[in-house]
Amino acid sequence: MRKIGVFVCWCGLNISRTVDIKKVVEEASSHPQVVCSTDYKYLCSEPGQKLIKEMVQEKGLDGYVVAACSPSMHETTFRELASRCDINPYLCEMANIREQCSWVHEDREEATEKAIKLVNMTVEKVLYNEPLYPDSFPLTKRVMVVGAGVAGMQASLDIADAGYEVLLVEKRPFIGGHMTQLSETFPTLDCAQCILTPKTAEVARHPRIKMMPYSEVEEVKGYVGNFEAVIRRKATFVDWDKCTGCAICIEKCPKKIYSEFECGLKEGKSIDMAFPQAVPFKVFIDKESCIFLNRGKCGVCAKLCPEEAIDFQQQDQLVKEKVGAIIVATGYDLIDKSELAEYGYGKYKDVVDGMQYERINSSSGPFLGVIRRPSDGKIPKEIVFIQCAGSRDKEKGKPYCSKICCMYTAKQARLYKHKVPDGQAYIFYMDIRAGGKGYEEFIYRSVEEAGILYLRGQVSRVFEEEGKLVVWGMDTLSGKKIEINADMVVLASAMVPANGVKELANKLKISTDEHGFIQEAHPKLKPVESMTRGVYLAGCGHAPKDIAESVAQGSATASKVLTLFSRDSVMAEPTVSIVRKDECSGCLSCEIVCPFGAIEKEDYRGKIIAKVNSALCQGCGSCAVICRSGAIDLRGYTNQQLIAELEAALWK
Amino acid sequence: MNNPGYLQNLYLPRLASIEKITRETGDIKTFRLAFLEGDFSHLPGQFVELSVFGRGEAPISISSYFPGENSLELSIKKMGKVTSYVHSMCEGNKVGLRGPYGNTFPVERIKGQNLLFIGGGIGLAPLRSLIHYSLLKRGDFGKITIIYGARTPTDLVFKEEIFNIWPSLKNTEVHITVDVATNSWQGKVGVVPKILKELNPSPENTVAFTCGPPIMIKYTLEALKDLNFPEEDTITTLEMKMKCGIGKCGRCNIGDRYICLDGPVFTLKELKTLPQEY
Amino acid sequence: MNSNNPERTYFLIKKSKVQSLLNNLYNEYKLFVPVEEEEVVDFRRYEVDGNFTLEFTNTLLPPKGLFLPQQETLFTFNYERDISIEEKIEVSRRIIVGIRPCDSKSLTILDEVFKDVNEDVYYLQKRNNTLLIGLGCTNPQIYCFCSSLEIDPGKDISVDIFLTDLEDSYLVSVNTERGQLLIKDFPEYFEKAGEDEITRALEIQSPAREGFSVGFDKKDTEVFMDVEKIFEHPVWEELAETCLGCGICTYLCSTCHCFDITDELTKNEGRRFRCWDSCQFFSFTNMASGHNPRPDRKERIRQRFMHKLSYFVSRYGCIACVGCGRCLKYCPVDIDITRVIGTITNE
Amino acid sequence: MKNQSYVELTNILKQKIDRLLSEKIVDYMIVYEKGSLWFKTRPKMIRKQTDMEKVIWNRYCQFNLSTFLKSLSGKDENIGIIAKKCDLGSIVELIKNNQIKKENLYILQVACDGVINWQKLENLLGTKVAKAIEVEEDSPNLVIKMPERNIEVLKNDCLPDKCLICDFQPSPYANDFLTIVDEKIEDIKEIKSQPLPNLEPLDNMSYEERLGYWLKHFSRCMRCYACRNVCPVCYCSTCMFDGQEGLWISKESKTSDNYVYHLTRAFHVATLCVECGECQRVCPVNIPLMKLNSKLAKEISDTFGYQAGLLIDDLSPFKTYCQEDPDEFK
Amino acid sequence: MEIVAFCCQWCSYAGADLAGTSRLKYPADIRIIKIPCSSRINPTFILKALSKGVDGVMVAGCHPGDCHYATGNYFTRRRLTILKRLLEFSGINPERLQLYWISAAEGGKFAESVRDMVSRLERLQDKPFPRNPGISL
Ligand SMILES: Cc1cc2nc3c(=O)[nH]c(=O)nc-3n(C[C@H](O)[C@H](O)[C@H](O)COP(=O)(O)OP(=O)(O)OC[C@H]3O[C@@H](n4cnc5c(N)ncnc54)[C@H](O)[C@@H]3O)c2cc1C
Ligand SMILES: Cc1cc2nc3c(=O)[nH]c(=O)nc-3n(C[C@H](O)[C@H](O)[C@H](O)COP(=O)(O)OP(=O)(O)OC[C@H]3O[C@@H](n4cnc5c(N)ncnc54)[C@H](O)[C@@H]3O)c2cc1C
Ligand code: SF4
Ligand code: SF4
Ligand code: SF4
Ligand code: SF4
Ligand code: SF4
Ligand code: SF4
Repeated sequence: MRKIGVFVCWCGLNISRTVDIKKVVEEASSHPQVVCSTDYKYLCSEPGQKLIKEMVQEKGLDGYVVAACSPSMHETTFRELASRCDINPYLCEMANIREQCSWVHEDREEATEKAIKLVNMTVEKVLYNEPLYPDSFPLTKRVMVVGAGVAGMQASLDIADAGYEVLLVEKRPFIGGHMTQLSETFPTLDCAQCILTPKTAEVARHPRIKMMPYSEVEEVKGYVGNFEAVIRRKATFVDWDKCTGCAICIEKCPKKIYSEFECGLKEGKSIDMAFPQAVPFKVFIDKESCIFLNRGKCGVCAKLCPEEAIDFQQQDQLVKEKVGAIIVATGYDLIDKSELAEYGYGKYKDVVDGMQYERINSSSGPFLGVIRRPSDGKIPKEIVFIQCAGSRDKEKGKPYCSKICCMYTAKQARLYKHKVPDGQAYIFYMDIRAGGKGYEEFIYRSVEEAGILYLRGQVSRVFEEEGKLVVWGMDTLSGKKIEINADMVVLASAMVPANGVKELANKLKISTDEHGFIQEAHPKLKPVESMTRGVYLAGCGHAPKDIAESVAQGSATASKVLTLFSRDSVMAEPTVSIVRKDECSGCLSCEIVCPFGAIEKEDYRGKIIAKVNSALCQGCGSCAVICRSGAIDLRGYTNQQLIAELEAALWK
Repeated sequence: MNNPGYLQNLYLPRLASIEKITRETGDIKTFRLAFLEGDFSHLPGQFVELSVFGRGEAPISISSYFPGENSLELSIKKMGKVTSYVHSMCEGNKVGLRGPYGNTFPVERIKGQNLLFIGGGIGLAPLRSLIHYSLLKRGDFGKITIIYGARTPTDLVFKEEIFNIWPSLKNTEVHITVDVATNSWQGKVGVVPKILKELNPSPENTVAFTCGPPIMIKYTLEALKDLNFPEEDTITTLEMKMKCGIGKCGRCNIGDRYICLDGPVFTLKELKTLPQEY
Repeated sequence: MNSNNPERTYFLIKKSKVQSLLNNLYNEYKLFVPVEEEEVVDFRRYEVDGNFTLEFTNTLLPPKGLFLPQQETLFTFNYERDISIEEKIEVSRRIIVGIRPCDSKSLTILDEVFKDVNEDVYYLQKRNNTLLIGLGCTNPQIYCFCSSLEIDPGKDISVDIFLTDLEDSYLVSVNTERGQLLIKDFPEYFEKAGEDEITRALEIQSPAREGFSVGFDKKDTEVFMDVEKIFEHPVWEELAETCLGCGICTYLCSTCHCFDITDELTKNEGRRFRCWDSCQFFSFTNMASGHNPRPDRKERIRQRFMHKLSYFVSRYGCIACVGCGRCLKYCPVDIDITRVIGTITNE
Repeated sequence: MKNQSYVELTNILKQKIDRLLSEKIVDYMIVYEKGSLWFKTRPKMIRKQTDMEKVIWNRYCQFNLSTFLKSLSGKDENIGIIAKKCDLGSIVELIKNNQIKKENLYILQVACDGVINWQKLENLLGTKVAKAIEVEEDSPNLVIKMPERNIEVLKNDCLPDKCLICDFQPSPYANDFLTIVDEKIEDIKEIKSQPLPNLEPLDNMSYEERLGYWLKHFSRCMRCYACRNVCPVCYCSTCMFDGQEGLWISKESKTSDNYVYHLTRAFHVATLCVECGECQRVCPVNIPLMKLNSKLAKEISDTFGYQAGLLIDDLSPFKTYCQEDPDEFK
Repeated sequence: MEIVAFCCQWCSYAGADLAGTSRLKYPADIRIIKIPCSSRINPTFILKALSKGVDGVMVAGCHPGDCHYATGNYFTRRRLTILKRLLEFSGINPERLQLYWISAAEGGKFAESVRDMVSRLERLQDKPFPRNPGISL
């Protein structure tokens, strides 16, 4: 078999403080197949890598073990180094003696003993590692962007501008996402519509962007470079080729409904356009409420439409599209009312969430930009903003910070003060998080603003008394109980992932974190990649963020996609399963358990046996375990390798 | 009754160290081994059981003949556990050896005759010990003809000897052929049996020795028959899976013969009496 | 492996004294006695006052395992600085009590193999150090056919001491000097046997020589020497259809002796051991190149019978079968050597 | 069943097979043939009608012939097979696992009221069994006619466990059900009041006793692998223990490795094992393998409500999952 | 004490890393083997480990529903549920095999699980599989 090198890293004091490096080096060298065993202060550093390279050449190593930090930190580093040393990168393995040894154990002797074991195990594994070579597949240079918020639009524009076709799938009938609902935006306080409209317009007229509003992803098959998506184009019951957006129908439609866009502050109609600047500039019928669709009567719109665009027969359409990459930019929703009951939200009309307030504040909103309270349209003179409504609250299962609330609350309070100069705004906060260019200054200005009172503390209850909303809180700085009689309460509600993202994630075979936000492949190094190759993520679907960040991430995914598209084929990870044909009995159990449909049938010497499509295989190894005979094995984690590792773990 | 140690333990290998490694082809290396202590003598055709401690043993033909030295050469093709491991070893490393085992080429009987060697691939290894032997005792033999072939030029073994040393010797002919030529290949192209037929050697006072892959042997034997080589002068070596090498473990038998004891060298005549199970 | 002593002597030992004798022997010897466990009788190490039985027909596993254990470490080695090897050879003095005539015959057959040309120290050392106390069969089991191989179930001169069951005592026939010495060491257990006991023993033994349900005429096996003819016989094809390739027949066979040699290594310490192998297994002859001269059940089952009835005979002059009936009894698909011989000779 | 019934059934069987072969409905038939001793039978493949006289059906046909189907995947031959009720389960499993196509199979189910395990019979009678001339059934007894006298034994004492719980009914997957109306199956059923061998004795042991129990048994195993080779649902073309020799367990039969082998074997047949009992029958060293098999079958049925060999469309619970599965883990 | 842990690389291995970066202390008896998914654990690995006399085998995977490969841990859950019963039946205390669901974010849970495993094993009355149960014959 092979000549193995062992390199033990001190990681400065991180490892050497608890692990007796010298002993580990010595023990490793007693392995008959370890022909070189040595240590260095920082192996990942330039000189460290040089040392490894020299040893490889001097001793003619076939593979090596780096005993250092977690492979998730530096496996790539050392595998790339291996390539540069003319060793197949898969003949390099790491023994994790930092995160799983020196950092978690205190007793020097114990830690040293464990480190020795871990090195032994890894050496034994490497003995059975096989050189692996990535496979390559053709690539469709077309991308699907799911979610046409500002993040999705930015990604689309960047990619389309670079010359590739983009399919922009949006579940709502208009593009722009939540930003379309905002009034002015921090930190510059420019009007959201003003900065957004040029973008939506650009998207709409871009020759390489195929907009698919009011559509949802039904199914995704395939793999990086070769996805096949089925998209459901939901019926709008309006022929959009004919509709001119004249809105006559809307006016006459007798059915009033809840307007999602206006967050219920204003009624919508069964046939409607979300807002007057919507792109596409078309109306659609709400299937649930339309009288005609439900009872077969009415049809006023159809009668009135000058273009005869109404088409009650319209059906959902399923379209198949081939794309090479997918960007998930599904954005956010705000936490559900029911979770904020202690603030009286949902119970009292004048307790509103941040988005409702944005609408109230918006000059195109229900009160045309005058701050009025929803219950009676009065201008609130005392207004309480409550930050962290739902966020950073373990009990609600949202222990995370929604990140933008400090900023938008400050923005909203300031806008309030601009519009109601004699009003008093109170802001309850836990602490202020204003990381971002110009953010601290922005907050500072609102704190300085007369009439905005920042109260550090939490609100325990909000209830109505004599037409006022009584807010009970606690000032944690002074330790005093506070009671405010307010006209209106604004909750900076927690951001949660958009509804339906979990299902979408399942279809795309990507994972979501415990809160339902889409999981990135690596929190630091691969923040815009998902776990599935060829699927990227941007915007608030990944985590709460503001517009600037969403846009930046949109552009980042675009750059990833463009990198992918810069080659004519995709390389696949070689750690996939493989069938030893002679040993396969053709029971096809593996086909049933493979979550990626990676097992195909193959005729081998007159017998049907299993075959792995290495482009689809993600290397989970389920098949290797259901297969009783071990005919299918997972490269990189073969039975042989794992057993070698296991046995070494049990050496006395 | 209690008599420990009165018998010699034939399962214990003697230690030897790797003196020199020559890479022959992509998967064949020749190892020159020297015993750490004790003498060693053998005759052409015999093999040893090579031990790599912890990985096992493999029977390997001795491919050299260095009388009086306690060293030998083994040419090993990388196949499985043991052979792969040996391939990763370096000069100075230690291995174990048992043997020599097996019968030998009939060196006495063939005195005074012409020798025709027909080898294919690694099959030249066992023949080489006899070639060494006959060249050392050059006076004992008549003309020596060596026909050797491999799949491609890079698969040829003992390149120095077959191209430079042997052809330069008196009354010694070397014909080299490959199945598939490369651009730079100047020599013969064609499978060994075909070249043999073209050369049309006379069976007169000649003994033919052949060794190589089964398919080559099959057609070579046919060709030799066509050339009227008598069965008793057509000599080959057999390969069977083997463990003990000393006729106990029971797996290398073909009919009532053990390859490790009665072989690996057989004349075609003897082969004919055995069941076709090899 | 007995120094021959032509003059046989006879003693008697009371059945009731046997345990006490065993307890005494225990101090000087490793004793192996038949023990019944889970309806199976096998030779086991005897401990003082331990269980044993002499009322059985045949042990499940043949006693070959006491000389060629199913697994046996040959030597250990260590890579620490330089390679060092330490051989492991069993040298203790041993006695096997209750070995049947067929099984003791199998040992003389195995001796041929392990003495031939190269002497196998592991086997022979144990063989030389082991005294055999045989036990005659009065009631052969239905699968027995030792008589077909000219083995006498009532008499065995190849063991050192031979016992014949006389209801409340055993007739002790001493065949060898080693046997004599043993008797001399423990005079208190043995009394001289009288003529009538010796004749009685003869009477008891005689019915044992009949009463066989299966068997063949030894002469019939001679056809197997015509390898060319038998080799392509259709019977192999037929047997291969049902044979499971399990190797029970070879593992349980008293004369099958094929083994494998394997190394085991943990870091820098290891050992080489041998363990039983079977010609019925695919891997037995499968070579590194992937070529297997006996790739199918047909070739393998043929090998088993041909080896016993033909190849072994031409090499060592005797059939490698002692008629113990184990293969017959335990073959899951009732493949029966006596029938195979019958099928071939009856044409 | 009376001796006469067996004779009649054998005749019906022969006629049927004759037709199947002559009309080329099957290329060959897997049947029972007489064994070397009167209480033994052996499996046999017949291709020619001239071999017909070898076909036999009697109370000693305990083999599960479906074992011989497992190596047939990929061969395009039509095969006929004689199957008892219990053998049908394993045929179903082979079909489910793509080892054989239903279309290529002709299943002749024969009426069966229990087969005799000759080891049990032999243990009851000792070696005398050889001398028997004939065996007749006199429900609930078997009458063994010896030269001098007759011996009676309770038939149930000679039956393998599986027969004690068998319902003898025709299986929906059999092509034919061959029977003669002789004794009513109901009557026979009543006799089988004996409770099943239970696993309780083990349940009452401590872990150490239990481990000791098994290790004692496993220490006898000589790894002949007959239990695996005979098992109809051990259909892997190369068993994992053979594939990469020495990888999973040493070639040496160490008790610890035997433990790994046996538990793995049991786990591998779990969800497939139809409790035909063949593995235990063939084990030369009497290891109670069925205890392991039955235990797993029971656990799987309790946990997932699944029984092997029952329905061709059922998916093995190990090949599927349910989000609401019991989760005893943290 | 000796515990072998199989950790899936996405969740529990990362969880173990997090325990490390958070400098949480736990007993050193544990040896982690990284596998891609808990569904890569062949029950025979576990049997093999136990038969060599380890005190316990810990298997850690993503929480049900959160498998990186979508469904892997559901299969594992089924297999190991049954395997535990088999172990119990064959005389090995099923406590010796534990399965934990640990996400990449749960460094604390990882450390806690190791402690839990160790303390469970310490409480056991019975011994692990004997180191040298000998060979047959
Ligand atoms: C009250 C409030 C005030 C804010 N004020 C500011 C501010 O002043 N300044 C600032 O920088 N940021 C502000 N933000 C943050 C800002 O709204 C976000 O950063 C930004 O909108 C994120 O854009 P996005 O594209 O990621 O998500 P979104 O805008 O949510 O867009 C996602 C799009 O994807 C669609 N979608 C979702 N699921 C699917 C699916 N399954 N299939 C197809 N389409 C789908 C949605 O319909 C939506 O159109 C504010 C946020 C709130 C709540
Ligand atoms: C008499 C004789 C001479 C040989 N001479 C040479 C030679 O000069 N050069 C060379 O490269 N090869 C030679 N071989 C073949 C060589 O023995 C096998 O290639 C080698 O045993 C493979 O061992 P392995 O451990 O690498 O393979 P594995 O597949 O791991 O085999 C395991 C074991 O099986 C046995 N085995 C497997 N294949 C064979 C085989 N073909 N022959 C015998 N035993 C086998 C060995 O004991 C081996 O250690 C010879 C074989 C024989 C019988
Ligand atoms: S599970 Fe194994 S044997 Fe079955 S089809 Fe898949 S690879 Fe082949
Ligand atoms: S490793 Fe996982 S993804 Fe790959 S083929 Fe097997 S089951 Fe499918
Ligand atoms: S015991 Fe029977 S089935 Fe098993 S290998 Fe021997 S002959 Fe074949
Ligand atoms: S279980 Fe018994 S009775 Fe039932 S069919 Fe099988 S053999 Fe016959
Ligand atoms: S049949 Fe019995 S002895 Fe043979 S492997 Fe199975 S359990 Fe072991
Ligand atoms: S494991 Fe045993 S009982 Fe179960 S199907 Fe196989 S042979 Fe029959």
